[in-house]
Amino acid sequence: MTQFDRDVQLDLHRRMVRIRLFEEAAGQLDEAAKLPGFLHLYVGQEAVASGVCAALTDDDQITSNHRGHGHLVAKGGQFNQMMAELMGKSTGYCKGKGGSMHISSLDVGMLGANGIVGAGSTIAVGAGFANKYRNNGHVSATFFGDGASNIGALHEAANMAAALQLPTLFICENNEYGEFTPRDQTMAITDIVDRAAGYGIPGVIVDGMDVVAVHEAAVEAVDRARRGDGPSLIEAKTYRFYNHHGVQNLGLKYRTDDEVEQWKQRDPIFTYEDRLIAADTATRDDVDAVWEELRADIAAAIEFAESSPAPEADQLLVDVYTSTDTAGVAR
Amino acid sequence: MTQFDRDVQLDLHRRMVRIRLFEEAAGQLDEAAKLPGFLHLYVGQEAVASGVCAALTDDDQITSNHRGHGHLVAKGGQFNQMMAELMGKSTGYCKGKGGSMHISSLDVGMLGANGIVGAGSTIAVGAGFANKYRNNGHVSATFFGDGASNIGALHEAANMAAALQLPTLFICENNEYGEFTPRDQTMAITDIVDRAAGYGIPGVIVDGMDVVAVHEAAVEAVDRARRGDGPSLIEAKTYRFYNHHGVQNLGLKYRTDDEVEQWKQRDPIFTYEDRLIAADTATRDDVDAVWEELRADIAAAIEFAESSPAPEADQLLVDVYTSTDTAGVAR
Amino acid sequence: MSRRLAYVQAFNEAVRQEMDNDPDVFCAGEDIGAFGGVFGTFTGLQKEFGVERVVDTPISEQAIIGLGVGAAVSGLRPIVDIMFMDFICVAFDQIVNQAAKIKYMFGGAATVPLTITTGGGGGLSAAGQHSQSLEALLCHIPGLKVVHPSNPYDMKGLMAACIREDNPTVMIKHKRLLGMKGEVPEDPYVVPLGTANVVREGTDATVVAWGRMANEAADAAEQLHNDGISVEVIDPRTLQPLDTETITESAHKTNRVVVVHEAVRFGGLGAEVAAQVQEHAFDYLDAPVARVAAPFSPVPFSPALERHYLPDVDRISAAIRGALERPGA
Amino acid sequence: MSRRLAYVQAFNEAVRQEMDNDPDVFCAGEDIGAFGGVFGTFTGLQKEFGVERVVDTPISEQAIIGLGVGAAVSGLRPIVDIMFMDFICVAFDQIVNQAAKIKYMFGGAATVPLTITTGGGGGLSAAGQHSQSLEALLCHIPGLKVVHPSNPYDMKGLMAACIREDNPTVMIKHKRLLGMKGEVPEDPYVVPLGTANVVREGTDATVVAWGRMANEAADAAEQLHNDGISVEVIDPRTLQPLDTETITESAHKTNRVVVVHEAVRFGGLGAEVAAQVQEHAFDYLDAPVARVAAPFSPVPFSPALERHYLPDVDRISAAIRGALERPGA
Ligand SMILES: Cc1ncc(C[n+]2csc(CCOP(=O)(O)OP(=O)(O)O)c2C)c(N)n1
Ligand SMILES: Cc1ncc(C[n+]2csc(CCOP(=O)(O)OP(=O)(O)O)c2C)c(N)n1
Ligand SMILES: [Mg+2]
Ligand SMILES: [Mg+2]
Repeated sequence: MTQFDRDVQLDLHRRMVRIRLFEEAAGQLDEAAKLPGFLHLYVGQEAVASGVCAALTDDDQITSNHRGHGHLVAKGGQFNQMMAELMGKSTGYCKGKGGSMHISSLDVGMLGANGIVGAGSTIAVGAGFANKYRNNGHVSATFFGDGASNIGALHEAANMAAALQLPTLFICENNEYGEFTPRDQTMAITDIVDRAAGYGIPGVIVDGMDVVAVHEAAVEAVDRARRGDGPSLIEAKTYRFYNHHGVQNLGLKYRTDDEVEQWKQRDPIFTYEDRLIAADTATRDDVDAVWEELRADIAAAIEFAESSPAPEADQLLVDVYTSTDTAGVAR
Repeated sequence: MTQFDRDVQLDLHRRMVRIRLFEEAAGQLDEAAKLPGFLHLYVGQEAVASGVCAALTDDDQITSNHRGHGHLVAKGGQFNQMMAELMGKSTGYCKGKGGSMHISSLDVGMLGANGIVGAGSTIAVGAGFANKYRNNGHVSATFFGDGASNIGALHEAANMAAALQLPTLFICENNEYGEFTPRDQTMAITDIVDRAAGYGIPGVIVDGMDVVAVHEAAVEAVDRARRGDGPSLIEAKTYRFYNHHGVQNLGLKYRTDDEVEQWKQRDPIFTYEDRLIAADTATRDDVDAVWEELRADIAAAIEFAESSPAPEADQLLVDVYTSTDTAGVAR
Repeated sequence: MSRRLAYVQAFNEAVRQEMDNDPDVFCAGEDIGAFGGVFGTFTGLQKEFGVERVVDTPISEQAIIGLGVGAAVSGLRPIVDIMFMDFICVAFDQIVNQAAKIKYMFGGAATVPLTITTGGGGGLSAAGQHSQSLEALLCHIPGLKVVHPSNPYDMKGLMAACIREDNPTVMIKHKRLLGMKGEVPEDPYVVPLGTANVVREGTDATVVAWGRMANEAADAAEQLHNDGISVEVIDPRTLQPLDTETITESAHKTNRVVVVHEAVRFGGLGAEVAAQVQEHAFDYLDAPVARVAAPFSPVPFSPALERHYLPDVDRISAAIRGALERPGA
Repeated sequence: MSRRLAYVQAFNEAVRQEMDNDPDVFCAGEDIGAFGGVFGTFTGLQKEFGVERVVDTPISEQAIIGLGVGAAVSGLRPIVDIMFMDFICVAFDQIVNQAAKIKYMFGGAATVPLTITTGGGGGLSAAGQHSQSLEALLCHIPGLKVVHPSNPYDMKGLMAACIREDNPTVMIKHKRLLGMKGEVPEDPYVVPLGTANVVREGTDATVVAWGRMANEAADAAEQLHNDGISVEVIDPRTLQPLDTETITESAHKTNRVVVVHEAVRFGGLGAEVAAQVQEHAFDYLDAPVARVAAPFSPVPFSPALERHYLPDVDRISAAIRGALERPGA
């Protein structure tokens, strides 16, 4: 990890902590029945979004999936508007119309979580196309799960990006499950990266619990894309610590306590903090200060969201179409 | 080719000639404006359907694509009902309701040509599932083009077959073009077989102009599937001698005359006949007799089709649903 | 014998009994096996019938439907599950261009006894891609049959009918009704496809409503009853084929018709009902056929907005009162 | 200056002029580049604008629409082509759940100036999967706009409007109209979305018809004119948003309305028109709104059958006469 500046190393840490705190807070609010709708939390996978997004700028775009808060936080999303969106408030990123599954912020290049597995990938291809069309040097990246790799849209997106040599990264977060079904029941391969050769693009496996490893791979893929050498696939082996949605596993025996515990031993944040401290890059106090500062931000965000107004009824038909003049539009 | 009995060798020849004659006749009728609708001819690719279908029985199922006559002939389709179908007559396989793009005969296990690129593949997976479910030892096979390999349904079908270990063959007829666009503009790989590893299934490339090579590969894949060892992919490198639809290239310069000529040198039927004769498996007379006999069949089929009645208006709403009692069904 | 079962249990029981009866019936879908389906509709079935007959699939909706079509054409009776109705869009070609048309395109040679089950409807703050009511899209496709039960009794009988039906059917389970309890006979039975249920007889106006809205309409009728207004409530149960006869008869009797659905109004199935009623009961109608439906927007996430989005008892009552305001003939 | 151009050329000219005007406009689709599209609609554009702006894609309809959505959200103005309208089913999720909803779900932050072009309609013996008229499916989806020109003039103006429009639009080209010639101004112009065209004024009955059927309806009107029957023909041109006002006004005037479309009747857009007319013109109507449409079956291959399947001048005339048989008020 020495090849990265101290700033970068601390930035990676901070991104992960921001995600963890946001997700833990969201989880608690959910358990307190304060959040409407479904909630797919990112706890455990923080190293992936952080390692990748730290290699991108605000002008680079990402698309995400149902498990999208972590990607938005890592891309620079603000707690206030995110928390407000999860609560369905008018001050949220989507003015309460999208919620957890459609959270997005075009300002930081986050072109949306997505409720349809795999659908975000083709949109990232479109963003990549726009970058190439404008020759602006920007890249797009799409995050998807192991389960998503079996859906048609993902296949079409990867091939399209390869055929058109677009600056687009495919980031597979292989957490070994799609909802409640283990990967080995839904495909005959172990590594999603085995599909890269079929598109004629490079593919690498990285330890998704190691933010530095992810970042290294992302930097290389981003450089490649910016150079005009086309897309690539990064498969990050990772794990979600919470249930598919919500927090508890609800006593569902689709994975063993033991398996969960073993992965938790490899917590991407705590293990990274140990490394930072061992390398004298930061002290325990430095690290703790980050948590403390961000905890305050989260508390403020919850306060902001709770005190924000719900959208008024007159907002129902606003933003269906771009013109606010909906005259002539069917009701 | 010595490992196959003389009967098999002659059968392979006969299947190819049947296809060639049917397609040439259809092409002539089309040029004479006697066939309604679109017509995608199989001339040049005969070795693929013949080599594969000779490894199957009537109880094994195939699904096909828009270029489906060849597959049906190879599977045992009858000229009369086929020709009648192309003419939209009531005596056709589909009673005139399907035409060229939906030609099918469940009696010989041909579950349909298909107008939607790639869509037949998932249906073959369903047939494979039924075979495994009933443990009946039958296999299914799906034919698709290089272009089709880029569509989502194909990806889902291949992965599903692999995940469920179904007795299903994926036969890619790589003729280097999807309609009027060359393969290298639509994918970054040269060999579709590179995708097999991504599904965790075996894949082989065969010379699609060599019916024996195709048959060998098919026999192996069929054995494998019957043994319960799951699906496999065969990529046959082949070429269509006619235009994407109809016969003429219409002076369209999407491929050079030179390229077409070179492939024609490798005509799957004529080269095979030379080999049969050189190996003393057949004489020139034997071979000529096959053409002659089948030419008569084709002439009879055209006669049959032309003298057959068109469907009556009262057939319009028959067979939308299985019950002929359409009472209560919307009009 | 009849007991009180939840809607979700009625579905489950129909599947279990049909699987018991017919070894050709199997189920396939995402998370339906070991887990029992995200709505619990398939609970316990894999344990009872084995992994061969209750199959967990990859996340591949096109291949899931195709698996069903191919297996059905090969003689099995597949039940394939598309988790949320919104996801039928991912597999739309397989439903619309394959399942629905194969029989006809093959000149009748193929039979496609396929049941597609899916969870529809809003009211759970599930936002734009997990809340839609897309029945109108399916009902416009020749070759398909579409059912959408509003209560446990109909659920069991309609699901059994779908499984026994020789044509492709789509069974829409309403996500908000999963826990709804009602009397359900234990023995297998069938609610014939294409037969509407007159939920409540009345003389002043007819409400045609399906899915969860059939229950809202019944509540509205009850409310208006207290004000001396007699409302007939018809739940078509099967949306394709639609029981036009029962609806027309009722229109002839009451002379006023209101159609209610959760889907957006424009191009919804309510338009078809209105078009048919004005055609078949033109001389009987004292008021235009009114439609109560969602406005023309995606389903919003915020409960504050979704509340205004979905039709409810008050909007239904208001529409009935509106229809009654016009003088009779 | 005005010349006679074919429908296909009018399309081509609109694209060319808009590409000339705005470097953000590009085209992508199957075989549209070097080949110019299977219907010739994109002929010559790649030569003129280069491979960067007229892009041949893999056979990947989902990714084609997604390419358009992502590029549109990123500020370009994509024109993406889905060869046959039937194939929208393959990309239906991308159209319905992504393109149409992103703006709303993102709280308005995204703009999706995407034009989807596709070839619809029957009459070419192209059978069940290459002949459908699926406009009703699209018109039921909030967030989309849908146009379907019936002649070269409207084609050019509507196509230009779609390209300049900031919302996702679907431009349905009718395959049987490609060669139809008509007067088309050379300078760029726009036919505003949502404005119907009164093709012919009349007083006895109104026919609402679009696509190729608008022309059949005009022929029927001409035929009936010889018998002294005065028929008003309205071509909505834009199907979503529908110009309800023009249709309603006409219904108020003629008191009799017939809707015609190629799609199957059940659940077709004609149902919506009928539902709206009976609502907005209830007191004016002397006859039920009649619908002339395809019967409830897939499109048959055989010309002998397709002839009976598609509405034509005779069936339209008969429906108008039928509506006129009823005594006036
Ligand atoms: C097209 C589609 N099918 C099914 C679902 C339901 N669903 C939501 S998340 C999910 C599992 C996704 O698994 P994976 O891609 O591995 O992501 P993970 O949840 O593990 O992060 C499923 C099946 C969906 N949202 N969209
Ligand atoms: C989903 C879909 N997209 C596009 C088409 C139009 N189309 C018909 S055949 C074809 C080319 C297919 O190429 P390939 O799979 O290589 O088969 P080939 O024609 O070369 O045999 C295309 C694009 C279609 N029928 N279906
Ligand atoms: Mg996963
Ligand atoms: Mg090809």
